[in-house]
Amino acid sequence: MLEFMEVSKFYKKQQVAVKNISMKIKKGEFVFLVGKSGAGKTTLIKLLLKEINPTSGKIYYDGNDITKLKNRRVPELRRRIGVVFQDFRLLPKMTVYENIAFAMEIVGSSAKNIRREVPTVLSMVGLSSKANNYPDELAGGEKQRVAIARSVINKPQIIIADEPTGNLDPETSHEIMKIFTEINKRGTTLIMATHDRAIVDQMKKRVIELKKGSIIRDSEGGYYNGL
Amino acid sequence: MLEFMEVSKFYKKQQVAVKNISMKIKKGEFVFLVGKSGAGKTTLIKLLLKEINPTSGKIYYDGNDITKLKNRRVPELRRRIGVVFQDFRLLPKMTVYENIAFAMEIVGSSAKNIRREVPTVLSMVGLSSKANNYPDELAGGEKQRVAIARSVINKPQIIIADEPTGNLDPETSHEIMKIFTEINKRGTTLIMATHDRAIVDQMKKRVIELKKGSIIRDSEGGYYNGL
Amino acid sequence: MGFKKAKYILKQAFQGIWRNRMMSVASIGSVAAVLVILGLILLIVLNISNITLITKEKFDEIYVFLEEDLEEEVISHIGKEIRSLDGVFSVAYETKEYALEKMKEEWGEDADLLEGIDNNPLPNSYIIRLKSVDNAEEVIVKVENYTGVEEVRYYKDVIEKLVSTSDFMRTAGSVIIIILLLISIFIISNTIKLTVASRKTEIELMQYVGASNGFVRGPFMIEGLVLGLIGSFIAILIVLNTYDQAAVYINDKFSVMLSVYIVKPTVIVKDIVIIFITIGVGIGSLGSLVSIKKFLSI
Amino acid sequence: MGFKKAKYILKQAFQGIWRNRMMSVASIGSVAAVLVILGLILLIVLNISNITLITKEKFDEIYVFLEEDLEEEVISHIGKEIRSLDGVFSVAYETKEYALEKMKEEWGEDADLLEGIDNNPLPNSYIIRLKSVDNAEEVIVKVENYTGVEEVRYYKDVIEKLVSTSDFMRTAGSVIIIILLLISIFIISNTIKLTVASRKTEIELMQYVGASNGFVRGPFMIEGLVLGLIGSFIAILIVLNTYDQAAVYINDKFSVMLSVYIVKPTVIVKDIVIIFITIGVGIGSLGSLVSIKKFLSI
Ligand SMILES: Nc1ncnc2c1ncn2[C@@H]1O[C@H](COP(=O)(O)OP(=O)(O)OP(=O)(O)O)[C@@H](O)[C@H]1O
Ligand SMILES: Nc1ncnc2c1ncn2[C@@H]1O[C@H](COP(=O)(O)OP(=O)(O)OP(=O)(O)O)[C@@H](O)[C@H]1O
Ligand SMILES: [Mg+2]
Ligand SMILES: [Mg+2]
Repeated sequence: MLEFMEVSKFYKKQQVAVKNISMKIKKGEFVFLVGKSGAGKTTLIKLLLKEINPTSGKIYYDGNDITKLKNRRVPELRRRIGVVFQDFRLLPKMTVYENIAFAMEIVGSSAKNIRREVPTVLSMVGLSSKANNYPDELAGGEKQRVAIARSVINKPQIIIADEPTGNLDPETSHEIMKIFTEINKRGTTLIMATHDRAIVDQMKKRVIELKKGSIIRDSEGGYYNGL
Repeated sequence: MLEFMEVSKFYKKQQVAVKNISMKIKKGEFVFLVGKSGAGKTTLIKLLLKEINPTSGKIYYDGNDITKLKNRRVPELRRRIGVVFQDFRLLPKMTVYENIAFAMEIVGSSAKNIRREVPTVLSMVGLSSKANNYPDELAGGEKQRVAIARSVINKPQIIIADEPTGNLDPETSHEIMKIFTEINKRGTTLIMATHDRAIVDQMKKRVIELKKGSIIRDSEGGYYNGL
Repeated sequence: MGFKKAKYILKQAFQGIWRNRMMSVASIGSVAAVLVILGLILLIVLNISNITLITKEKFDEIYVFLEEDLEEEVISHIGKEIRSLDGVFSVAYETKEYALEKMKEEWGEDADLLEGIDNNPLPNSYIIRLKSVDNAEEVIVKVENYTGVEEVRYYKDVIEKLVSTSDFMRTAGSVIIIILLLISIFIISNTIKLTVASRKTEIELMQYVGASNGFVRGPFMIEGLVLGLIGSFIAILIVLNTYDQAAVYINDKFSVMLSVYIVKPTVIVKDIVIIFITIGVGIGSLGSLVSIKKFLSI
Repeated sequence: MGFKKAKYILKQAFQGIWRNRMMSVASIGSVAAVLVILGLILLIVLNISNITLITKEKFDEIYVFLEEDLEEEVISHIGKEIRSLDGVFSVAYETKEYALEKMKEEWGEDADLLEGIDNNPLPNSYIIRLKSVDNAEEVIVKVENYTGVEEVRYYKDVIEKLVSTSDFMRTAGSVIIIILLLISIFIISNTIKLTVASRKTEIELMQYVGASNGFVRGPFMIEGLVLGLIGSFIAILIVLNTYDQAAVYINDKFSVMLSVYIVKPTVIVKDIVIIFITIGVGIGSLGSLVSIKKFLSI
């Protein structure tokens, strides 16, 4: 359902972010993106969301080249993908509840659905008591869980999680991974960029490793550090 | 040099952040703060920087109660402490170089010193090539390393690092820990809030564990998970 | 656009205003302030034009001096002729005796001079008021040719002076109002731009999560509209109230001396309301839309 | 404050302006726009006052009519007496012959009426100009009592009307200018407030890292000052240029008709520059300081 074809992205000053990436991800897969800081994981995700456009190459999503997608159709694309951003990207002027409700509002969910779903997903990530807090009033790990809750609320076809456990203790990380695994089992494709060796090694899923913008490994049931 | 005496902090709506914390940290110590997400680690750090004031209790820094510190003396306090904030807090309109230079400018360093020190510390965290990038143009781990570089640049008496490896791959984390250990050996007190079990377990330093705002463990040479 | 989306956009707009209270108050204040200036100047220009106009009208009479010893019939015939002319608004007859009386009155203390005159040297005359000064030339030429008309006098100098003054006032006034209008629009859209720019991050975040342009733009447009509306409303209240009181005060204290009354507040209410609301709402919502466009990267 | 800190603050200020270009341009634009309005209105008020003043002066003469057949000596004695009075600006002597000539001239076509008069009924007279209208009463009372003075005439009505008109103009003008000034200050400080508010996060971040209040405030104050300065500079250029051209145009086209010239541009340059710079710089820097205070949590 997702295919990168010789995708490269250079920033000004000739900075290489990703170089000549080709990969296919099938529906329902669970893929870890690993690699050192600055290897290009977030860049790949931004390309997929059309937050940036590749310098060259094509990216197919469900058969359509999203690099050719018209600007006004971009929101549609984004709404079909649930994303946990590395920097959370919560709306600072909205409460936890409103942040998640917002994600439902933009896809046109009914008020009734919103009132039912938001509390459910909040309790799933253990934040029921923080529903009325603003992002500024949350601990780092709590913000991260709000972002996770928001990414799953619309039951998207793909969930992309960029370092979703960077601010979480091992125990909470484990809880979150259980949620992701559950969702993945129901057919949702999951792409997760992470530095958490314990999680990757334990899950034994497909691992794509980047180095300086290129794929240097793509192993099914792989570990964080090659093998 | 640092003492918390029965410090509590409640946010509005009766939310307990930390409760009845008493602890002493001596000059030159290396202390890990651990605990689940929302346990109160960042709150402790904010209290120490007088970003927030405790609901009750006293905090002594070098013998002075900082809860009684006059507002206009707060900057002095902060300049004596190097901090890696959990959310980095880089100035978005300044480049990497300028962000670090700024920290030196506010303590009154000479232009000559700034020109010498900034590149040194940037190469130490492996970001020489990103000196002229703006924070928006950095990978998550790169931002974190800028924050780390900024925290050490003024050779403060205390360095407080809130989750400084949350966005770093194990290898880079290891590098950073080496830097911190080195700095600590030269007499700088180090307080680090972290979820990184591998690091805590390997360093065998003092570990203070928080749970729901209270200290539930304070063990010298401890591990992430009790023992 | 469905009802649900409309409801959402309205909700968001009002939340946006509330969440950015400080900004909202500052924008509303600036919008109101600019419109107050515009309004005050508008009223001043209006009144100056009005005063000039009234003064002009006072002088705007054509004197038709008749030959001496005309038959009553001829005199009234001339009157009828004049009355039937195009552009004539009214015609009044003035006997030579009445004219002398008036002259004596006008001269006041200098009237002694007239005492020495035995024969009233003044003629009988018709006094014509025109519908418009533009008709003067035409009427004069015709009337001059009537038999029995000795001379036609028209205070051409004064009238021309007054006409040119009033033309000047009208031109200058319009120029000033147009300049002010443009500046007001500029300031208001600048204010809205500043208000929107301060929320750049918010706008970007919304887009990252997949909010369509309409979803982002809608609330901002309504916000701008509401800010503009409130601002113009405040301006309307201030301007009309100030003018009301100023009108009473000025008419009270100065009208006798200026021998002219200022334009009645009730006359201008509708125009002020329409102008202010149009500018406030128009610039508020359009300004938002244009400003936000910059941040709509997609 | 050391030289290093001053240098740093200046550098930061200019970087701040550059980094927030869009904002800076918007603020400068608004400051300039507001001052342009203020300036234009100021000039208009100034000119209207001026015209009223000039007109008033034209009428502001006291006529002292002398008795008939006075000795030359007595006449010149009276002249000296008058000259020596407090508040008298100038005195001119006018013979009865000259007065009649003048009268004939003024009456123009009506002068026929005067033909019938054989004896010149007009008196010799002194025409007094006062330093100020306030002295009129006093001077008149004194002069009336001189032997040889038949009558003292003063166009009290006209003068009073003109004085009250000019008082009114001055009052109204001052009120309008003060209102405009306040509104300008309000808008400019609002603009600066919006500019500062949009950088709340930046200010907080600086404080978190330990920047002292001076370090945060300094650059912002200078920024506000510079924005205000540039804004007022632009406004000065626009206003003076516009006025220069308008002056030429109006004097060209209308002065003959209005029989009054508008105030020379050179006369007002200094005042405009001082007023604008004061407001721009003052509100710019103070506005920044006040606005930023809200965000200086420590
Ligand atoms: N807007 C930009 N302009 C210039 N360079 C950029 C920009 N965004 C990213 N980069 C660079 O591209 C490279 C890849 O960044 P990316 O964010 O993809 O890394 P990453 O793998 O996500 O790293 P991390 O694990 O630290 O988040 C980095 O070196 C980064 O500095
Ligand atoms: N401004 C605030 N208003 C209300 N509650 C707050 C505020 N700031 C923090 N809290 C709450 O206080 C508790 C402690 O937060 P803190 O940031 O100290 O946690 P933490 O230990 O740093 O967690 P993490 O590991 O996730 O960063 C959390 O439950 C948080 O929601
Ligand atoms: Mg990344
Ligand atoms: Mg924390």
